[in-house]
Amino acid sequence: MQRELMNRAKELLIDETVVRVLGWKKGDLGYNHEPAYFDSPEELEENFVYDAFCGANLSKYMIEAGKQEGKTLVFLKPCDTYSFNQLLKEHRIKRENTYIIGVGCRGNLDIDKIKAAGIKGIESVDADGDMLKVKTVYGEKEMPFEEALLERCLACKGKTHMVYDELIGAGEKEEAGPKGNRFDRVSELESLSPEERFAFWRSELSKCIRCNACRNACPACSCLKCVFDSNQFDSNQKANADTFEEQMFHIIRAFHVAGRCTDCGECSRVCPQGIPLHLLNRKFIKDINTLYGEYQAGEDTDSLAPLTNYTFEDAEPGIVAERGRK
Amino acid sequence: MEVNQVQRIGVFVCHCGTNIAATVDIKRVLEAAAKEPGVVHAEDYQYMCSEAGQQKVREAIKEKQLTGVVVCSCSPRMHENTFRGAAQKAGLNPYMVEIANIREHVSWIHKNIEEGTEKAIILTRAAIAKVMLNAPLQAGQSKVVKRALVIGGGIAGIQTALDIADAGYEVDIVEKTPSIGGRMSQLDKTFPTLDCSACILTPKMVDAAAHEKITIYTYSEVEKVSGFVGDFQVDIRKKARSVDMSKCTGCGVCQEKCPSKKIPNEFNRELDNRAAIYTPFAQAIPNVPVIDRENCIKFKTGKCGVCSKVCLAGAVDYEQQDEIVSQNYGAIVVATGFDTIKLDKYEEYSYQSCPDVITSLELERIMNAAGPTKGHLERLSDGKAPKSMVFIQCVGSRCADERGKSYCSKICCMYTAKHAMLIRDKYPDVDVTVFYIDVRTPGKNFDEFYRRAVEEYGVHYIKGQVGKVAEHNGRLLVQGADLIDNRRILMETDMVVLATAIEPNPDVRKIATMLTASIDTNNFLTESHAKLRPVESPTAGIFLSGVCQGPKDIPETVAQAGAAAIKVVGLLAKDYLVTNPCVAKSDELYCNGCSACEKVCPYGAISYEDREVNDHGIREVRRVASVNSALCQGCGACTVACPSGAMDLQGFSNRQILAEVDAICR
Amino acid sequence: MQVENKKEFQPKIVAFCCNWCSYAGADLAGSSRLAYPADVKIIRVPCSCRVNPMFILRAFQRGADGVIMCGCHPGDCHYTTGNYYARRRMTLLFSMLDYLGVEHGRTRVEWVSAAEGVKFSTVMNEFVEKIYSLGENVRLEDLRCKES
Amino acid sequence: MHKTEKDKAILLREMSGANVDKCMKCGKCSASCPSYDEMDIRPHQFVSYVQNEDVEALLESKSLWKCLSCFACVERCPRDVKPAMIIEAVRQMVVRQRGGNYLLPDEVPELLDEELPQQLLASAFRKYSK
Repeated sequence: MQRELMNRAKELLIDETVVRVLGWKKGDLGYNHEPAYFDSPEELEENFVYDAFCGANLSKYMIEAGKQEGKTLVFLKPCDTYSFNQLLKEHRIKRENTYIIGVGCRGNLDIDKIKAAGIKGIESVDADGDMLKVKTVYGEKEMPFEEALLERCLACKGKTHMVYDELIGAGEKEEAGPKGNRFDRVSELESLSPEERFAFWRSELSKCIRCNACRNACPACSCLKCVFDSNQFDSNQKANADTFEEQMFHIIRAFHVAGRCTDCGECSRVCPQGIPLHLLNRKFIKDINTLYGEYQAGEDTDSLAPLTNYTFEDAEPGIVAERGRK
Repeated sequence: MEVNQVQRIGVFVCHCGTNIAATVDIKRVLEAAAKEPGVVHAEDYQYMCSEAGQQKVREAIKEKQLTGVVVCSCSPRMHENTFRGAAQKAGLNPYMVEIANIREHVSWIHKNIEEGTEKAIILTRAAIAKVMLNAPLQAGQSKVVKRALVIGGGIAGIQTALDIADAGYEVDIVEKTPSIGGRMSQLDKTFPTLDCSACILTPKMVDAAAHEKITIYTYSEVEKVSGFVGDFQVDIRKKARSVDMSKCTGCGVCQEKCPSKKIPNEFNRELDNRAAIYTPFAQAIPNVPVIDRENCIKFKTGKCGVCSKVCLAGAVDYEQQDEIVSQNYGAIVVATGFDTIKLDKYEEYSYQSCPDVITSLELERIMNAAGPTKGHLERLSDGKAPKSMVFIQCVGSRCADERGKSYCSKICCMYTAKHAMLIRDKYPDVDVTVFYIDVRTPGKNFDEFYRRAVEEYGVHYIKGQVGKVAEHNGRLLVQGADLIDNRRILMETDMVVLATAIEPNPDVRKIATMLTASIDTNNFLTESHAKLRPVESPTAGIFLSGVCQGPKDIPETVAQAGAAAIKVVGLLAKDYLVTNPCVAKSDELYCNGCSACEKVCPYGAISYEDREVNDHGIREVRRVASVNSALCQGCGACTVACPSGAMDLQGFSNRQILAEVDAICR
Repeated sequence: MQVENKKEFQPKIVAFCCNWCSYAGADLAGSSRLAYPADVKIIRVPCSCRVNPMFILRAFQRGADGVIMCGCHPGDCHYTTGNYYARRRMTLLFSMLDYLGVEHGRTRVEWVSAAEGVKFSTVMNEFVEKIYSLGENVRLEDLRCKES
Repeated sequence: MHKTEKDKAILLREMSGANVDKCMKCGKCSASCPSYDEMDIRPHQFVSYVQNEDVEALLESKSLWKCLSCFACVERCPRDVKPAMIIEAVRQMVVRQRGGNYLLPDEVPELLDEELPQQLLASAFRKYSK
């Protein structure tokens, strides 16, 4: 499919439909591809890549790309289109400056899971049917594709693109649909005692080094200036000075994206400390779904988000205590 | 923390006689306040709100060049404006004043001096911390459009419009039906004087139509409202009448000749039929018919056109389109009136199944000379004159369940006495019985009126709600209990009249939403204050007239209509309104343009525009929010919806509230 | 540096009250002399929808032991819809704090009208009692900001 | 244990689940009652007797055994007071005070006949046993 995408991108550049291409370029290792702009067919030929390590959600880059002169071609996987749609809804992207190729996706891989399986010295990873063939300095190793999937792909939203101009490879070889219930881990945490929950989150969040990777990768966390960098709330902090500040950062971050988070999982994917940040967002999503009705951010561009909406009969905040009693 | 200028704060602690001083150690509060950074002056006084107290504030502002004032006294809801005024007189911006509430929130509830003093000090610190971040605010001005809109053309709307117009202001009436007149035009006689309703209403309708300051839009509805007090922009949909108002002479031939005559007549409560082209009643204003397009053969099949052929004036116009009139108004009066509730949930009264069980409003039409029976009292089932009639009170009123309404409909006791009296007067051989729970007759000459029905006209009043009404041998069987005699009542009668509960016109919810006027669970519009501001909606510039606010009879409605009119006149007499400066403000450098704030604004005060922004040297066009400070009421919903903190509320800014939090938790 | 603090636990409680209903209800509690503990300190906001989760977290960070927010009853908001938004925001925020292991008794929302002085006082008494039973807020307090 | 009239009135409120204070004395219950003429104390009076804590009179009333439990009063009451539930509660109280069951499950088989509706049995149990 990589070749097909590259050829189509070249065509669109040559016939001047678009002036640049937003895609993924090869990383220095076989598994750390990164988002990149391509201005010419030559650049595409040299560096463009599309495989199971193209996890990066390119939607957010379109905020800046959309401001440039001329159209930008962007490749979006099905789940990325939710983020894109959400940004459209929030008027952050100019649709008219965008040409979207919806790309098929079989699921993305989590290099940490491969490493955790005991495979060291990885040089390259190739999918072969249901198995992964991993070339390492110690020879070739194998592991099931399924076991190396990113957390987000376990909660796959399906193979449908919410927004696109054309589709390439969509619907092929895809194993759409979630594997199990994405809220299982949240429910498990909820069933713990408050002390256990506190211990869990303290140990997780204390790993935070406030590198802001989660914030920078998150398509919903796209403020021009984050409240934690500005003085609007007397809240500009460069580093966490105590156990609470990082909690405050993460609570507020999750709150600010509540009802807007598409559950794309970029936050957890990019966290260098491996903090399961998506569990904060999913908690909000789970609460929203149970209290205010099923809501999937990014599914459309005109519905009212749960936090900018209400009904007279909404649950009272006391429900938190009542639930706790059960 | 950025401090633009050195603040010089003065703290003034009020004893409020002994109200505060008895449980708060004033001296310690003064000492603690004086130690706070920024405080350059601290003094106390017996009664700070008195002229002498205010004088102290004014002098200190001038002598010590104060930039901010904290008054530790009673609730800001009490005297905030007093001290703002004092500050202003001394040349300080009135919004540089903060109040620490050490009476209602401290001295009156905490009897322990130690506790009280400590809390007073903390509240004082919080107020000082806040005022340090206060910014001078300027109240803005907004223009007043000298024109009023009245929604609803019943007696409430007509009276309001007449009163406003007589004061010299332009008024427009929007009426949904083809004629003004409302419910009152359907009534036969009115209590307690038994005047003929039409005789007193029609002259008012004519006055309104003839008034040079009044424009009447009938067969029209309010479609869209934007704007705010002083300048509402309203779109009015003039529905296509299919008759040219300027040509029609009102001769009525079209109605006579129209072949489609089997349409339930709304004006006669659907007790008889009307034609597809019709004027609702003889005295209608305007006296111009409308074509009911849903029932017109021409509109349904394309064939017919009789009305057009017989119209000598050539007024019938099948091509006429709805028209939108856009107009600006300084004030809007809601006078949407009422209807009776549906009785489908009251099976026990057999209203649905027996034609001789009718509502009181239907009886009004039956009694009226222009009604379905030409004014003859007769049974709708067989046209026979009744020998006996039963009236049942409180049908659907005072109900705790979902079948009816929780409130008393207020007018039924009186109109039932009226009906009973009129029937006994005109048809002395008809036996009239009224089943009541309570007879409620507060009002001038009201109880006397009811007593006359009993004493002079021989109407039987029985205390006890009726349990069941059923058809029985061509008559009606009424089962009840006389609670005073404690005996069963099982009587046959010819007609039963139900004093059906009234409810606000169902359209009012839609209108209230457009106007952002609040409405209660019964769909009555809420007044701004139940006692002191009974004709004002809490939404500025919206006024209430008639039953849309609560059940009331004609004299009360007319009185309220006049009251609403004078409030409107009071508003329109001003050229400019002073606006509240504690409104939201968006910082364009932080605004993402995401529209979250716009979605939660209840006043539509936030709009978006593409504007060139200079962000530290980077010039680019961005979509940014801007707040219309005349529309914004300062709730702050937008400030929390905004993730970046671009939206802030002046007078209650993020940093001010956080400063208070910090001061309290110090 | 740590000095054993033997002083009796005196909770810090922040109450956000909307100007139109709850603050007036608190005033009424005052003028009716309906006592509640002095630990409660009220911050006046125009509407419950003005209360930013940031304010609540900041209060905890600075050592508050409990935060309560009061507003007009649903349907009675002076600004028509403010408390509906506030209700959703607070429900989610409180749920999240609970999820993170903060005792849910430390946060509360109550609707108090301008006529409900008795309710205001009752609610505050109850809330303070609850905070006493929970004790000092050790989980969320920012030790750095504590006075020695 | 000796109960005062007041205790009994409170007990009746509890047993019946009826909120007698909601009554606005409209008499629609009595007006709807098919057994009205047979009763010495009428359905609407049951409500005020409980309010007035005059339970003794209710316990002795023959109305208890005339009420058909047809629930017309409950159905039609505009204030949701549930008079029939009060009558039922008084019946319960009488039965409990007498201490004995009027109908024991063991006696039922003998009484059964094919025509007998199930509902009647249930109703009889409700009326005549603890």
